[in-house]
Amino acid sequence: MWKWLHPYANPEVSYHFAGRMLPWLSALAALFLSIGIVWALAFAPADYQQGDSFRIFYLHVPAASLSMGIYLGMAIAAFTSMVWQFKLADASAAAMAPVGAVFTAIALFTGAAWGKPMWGTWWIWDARLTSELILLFLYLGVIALHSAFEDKNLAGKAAGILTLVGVINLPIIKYSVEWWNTLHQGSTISKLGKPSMTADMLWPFLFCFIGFILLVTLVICIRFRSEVLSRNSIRPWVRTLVSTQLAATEK
Amino acid sequence: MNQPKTPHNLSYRSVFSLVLKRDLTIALRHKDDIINPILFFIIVVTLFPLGIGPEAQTLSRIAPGIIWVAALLATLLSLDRLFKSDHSDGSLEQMLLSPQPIFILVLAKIVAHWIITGLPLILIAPLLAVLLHFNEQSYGALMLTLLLGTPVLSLLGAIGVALTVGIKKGGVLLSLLVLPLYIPVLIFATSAIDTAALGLPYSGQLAIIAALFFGSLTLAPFAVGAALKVSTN
Amino acid sequence: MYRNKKRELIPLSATNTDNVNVDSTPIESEQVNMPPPLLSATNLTCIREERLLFDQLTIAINAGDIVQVEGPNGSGKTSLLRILAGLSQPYEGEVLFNEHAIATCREEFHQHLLYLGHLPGVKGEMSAQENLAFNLALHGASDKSINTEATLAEVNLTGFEDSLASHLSAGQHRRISLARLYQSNARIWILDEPFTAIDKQGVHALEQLFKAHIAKGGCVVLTTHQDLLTFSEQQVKKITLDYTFDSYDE
Amino acid sequence: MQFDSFSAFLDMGGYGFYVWLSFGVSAALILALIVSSVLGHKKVIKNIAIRQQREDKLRQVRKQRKNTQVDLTQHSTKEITQ
Repeated sequence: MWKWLHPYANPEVSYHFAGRMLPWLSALAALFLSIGIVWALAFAPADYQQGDSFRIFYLHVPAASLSMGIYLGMAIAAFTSMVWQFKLADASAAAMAPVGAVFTAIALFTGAAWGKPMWGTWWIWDARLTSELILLFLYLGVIALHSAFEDKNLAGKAAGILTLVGVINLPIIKYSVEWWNTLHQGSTISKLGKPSMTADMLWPFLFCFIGFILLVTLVICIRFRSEVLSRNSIRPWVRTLVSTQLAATEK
Repeated sequence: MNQPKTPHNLSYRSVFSLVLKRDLTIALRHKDDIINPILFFIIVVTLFPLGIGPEAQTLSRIAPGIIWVAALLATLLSLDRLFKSDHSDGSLEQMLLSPQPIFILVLAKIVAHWIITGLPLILIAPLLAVLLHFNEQSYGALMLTLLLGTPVLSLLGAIGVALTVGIKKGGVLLSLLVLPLYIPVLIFATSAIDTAALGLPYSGQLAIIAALFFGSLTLAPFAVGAALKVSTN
Repeated sequence: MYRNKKRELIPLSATNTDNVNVDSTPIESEQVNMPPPLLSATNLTCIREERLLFDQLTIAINAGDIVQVEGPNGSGKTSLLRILAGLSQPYEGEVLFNEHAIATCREEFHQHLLYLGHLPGVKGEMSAQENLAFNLALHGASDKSINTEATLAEVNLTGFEDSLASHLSAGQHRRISLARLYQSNARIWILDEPFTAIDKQGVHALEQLFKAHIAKGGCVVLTTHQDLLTFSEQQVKKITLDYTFDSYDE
Repeated sequence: MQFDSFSAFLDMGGYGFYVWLSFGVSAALILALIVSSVLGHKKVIKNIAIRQQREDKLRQVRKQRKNTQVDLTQHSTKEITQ
C-alpha cells in the first residue's frame, strides 16, 4: 500500500523533490494570485448590499478555509508519524504550523476589517471570528511546544500529540462557539456570510483560492526543506550538500 | 531465581487504589497544595465585584461566568503538581517502568488531583455564589455543572501538564495549551446556569458536558500516557 | 520505515577513519549452546540534540552477566541505560527481551526489570518505610510477604523507618531506592551510578548482592565511576562509549 | 473594469481604507512569512556548517594528540571536548 510512497520516505529524495517543486510552485502561485487579485479588486462586480467592501471576501474566505485545512493537514501528518513512525511526517507538520498560524491571523484581521464597515465595530463575537481566534491559540500552542523542546524528534512527538488532541477538540469548539453565538446574538446582526455568488464573482474567487493553495504549498515546501536539513544534520548527504552550497555562495 | 517467582500481579483496582492513596497521602501532608488553589479561587471571585461594582443585578448576571472562569484558573494553577514533583524526583519514571498499565496509573493520579482540587472548589462555590447574588434557581445547575465539568478540566489539563512536564519553563506554555481546550466546558456550563436562572430545563447542556466528561475520560489517559513517554524520554 | 534496512556507517572523509568511534565490544556468548540472551539490543543508534551519541551498537546480555558501561561524561551512558530499560526510544534499532521487542511485551518485561536512575524516586512527603512499600507494591510485590523494616535494616536505615524522607540525606534517599534490590524478583537490573553517595561498606554490600544476583541467573547492567572491587577483570564485561563526531547514514 | 477612474478605484466606493488595509496587511504578513522561511533555510545551512567546522577542529586536535603519543585517557578526552 505504501510502496509508491517509499522513495519519498527517504529524506534526501524528498528534500530534492521539494526543491525541484519550488520554481514551479512560485511561478504558478504568482500567476494565479496576480490574476485572481487584480480581477477581484478591479473587475469583479461590487456586491449589491455590501458594495466594494465585499472585495475583502476574496482574501478572507480562502484564508479562513486554508487555516482549517492546514490544521487538518498537520493532524494527518501527526497521525502518520505516530502510527507508522514516519519521521518525515513530523518535519512536514513542523513546517505547516507557522504557515497555518499566519493564515489564521490573516483570516482574523480581514474578518475584523470587513466587519468594521458592516457592523460599525472592529470586533464582534461572531461565530466564525471567534473560532478563528481559538484556532490561532491552538496554532500558537503547537508552535510554542515545538520551540520548547531542544530535541527536534521529541518536539515533533509532543506537538503531534497536542495536534491530535486539538483536532478532536476543534469540531467541539466550533460547534460550541456557534451554539453560544446563536444563543447570545440573536438575529440583529447579519453574519459574515456568503452572499449569493454570481459567476463573475466565482471566477476571481477560484483564482484567488487556487493561488493561495499554491502559495501555502510553496512556503510549506521551503520550511519542510529546512526542517529536513536540521533533523538530518549529521548525515553525510546533508554535510556534503551544506559544504557545496557554502562553497557556491562564497565564490 | 532459576525458577523465578512470577511477581504477584496486581488487579487494576488495587493498582488504582495504591496510586490514589499515595497521591492523597502526599497531598494531605503538603497542605499548601490543597489550600492555595482554593484561596486563589476565592480571591479572584471577590475581585470582580470590586472591579465591576456592587450592583446586585449586574453581579448576578455575570456570576456564572465569574465562578467558572475562576474555577478554570484555579484548576490551571494546581495542574503543575499533577506530574511535576514526580518527574523531578524520579518517581514518574519508576511508575512508567512498573509492570502496570500506564492508563490506570494516570487515571488514578488524575482522580487524586480532582479530589484534591476539584472537590473543594465544588464545596466552596455555593458560598461564593452568595457573594455574587446568584440567582436562587440556579444553585442546582451550578453544582451539577461543576460536578460534571471539573473532572473534564482535570483530565484535559493532565494532557497539557504531561506534555510540558519535562520543559523548564512550562508554566506559561501550559496555559496556552490547556485553556483553549477548556472553552466548550465553559460555554456549556455557564449556559446551563443561565438557562436555569430563567427557570427553563438545562438537561441538554448537562448532557453535553456529560458527553465531554465521558469522552475525555476514555481518551485523555491514553494521550497523557503517550505524552509522559515523550516527556521522560 | 527503515527498520529492516541494512545500514552502514560512512565516515565523513578518509582522514577520519582512525577515529570512527563507537568502540563497542559486542559481548560474545561463551558457549555454543547458550540459551538466547536475556536482554539484547540490535543496531542501536541514539541521537540527542542533533548529536550522534552512539550508533550501530549491538549488545547481548546473558543470564549471569555483569556489564559495566564506561565512557566519559556526556558519551551516552545514561542514554544507553534508559534505552535498554525502555524509557527512551532509540533513533534506530531495537531492544529485545527474551528475543521479543520490549515494546510488544511491556508489562512482562517490566516484571523482570529493575531500573534505578540518577533520581532516587523517593517522595519527601512519605516516610522511608512508606516509600519502600509503595515502590515494592507498584512493582508487583505483595504487601504482606515483605518485611520492609528488615529490608531497610539491610541498607543501614534502621531507626529511620518512620522519618519523612524530606528529613533524610541524599545518600539515605539512594539507600531507600537501593533497598528494593533486596526484595527484587526481577532478573534484569539496570543501575545508573548506584554507588553515588554510598559509603565504602555500602558499596561492598552492594557488590555482594550483585554476586548473589548473577549467581541466581540474573544480570546486572551498570555505570559507575569507580571500578568494581570484588569482581575480577574477567567477570565484568565492559561496553565502552566514546565521543563521536561522525555523520550517520541510513 | 468596475471603476471609472483610478481615484474611484482607490476609493472603493467609500470602503477604500478597509479594503486596502486588508490587502496590505495580508500582503505584509505573507511576505514576512516567505522572507522568514527563506532566511530560516539559510540559517539552518549556516548552523550546520558552523557545527561541522567545530567538529572538524575537535577531530584534528584529537588526531594531533594521538600522533604525539599522548594517551587518550578518559580525562584528557574530556578536556578536549569541553
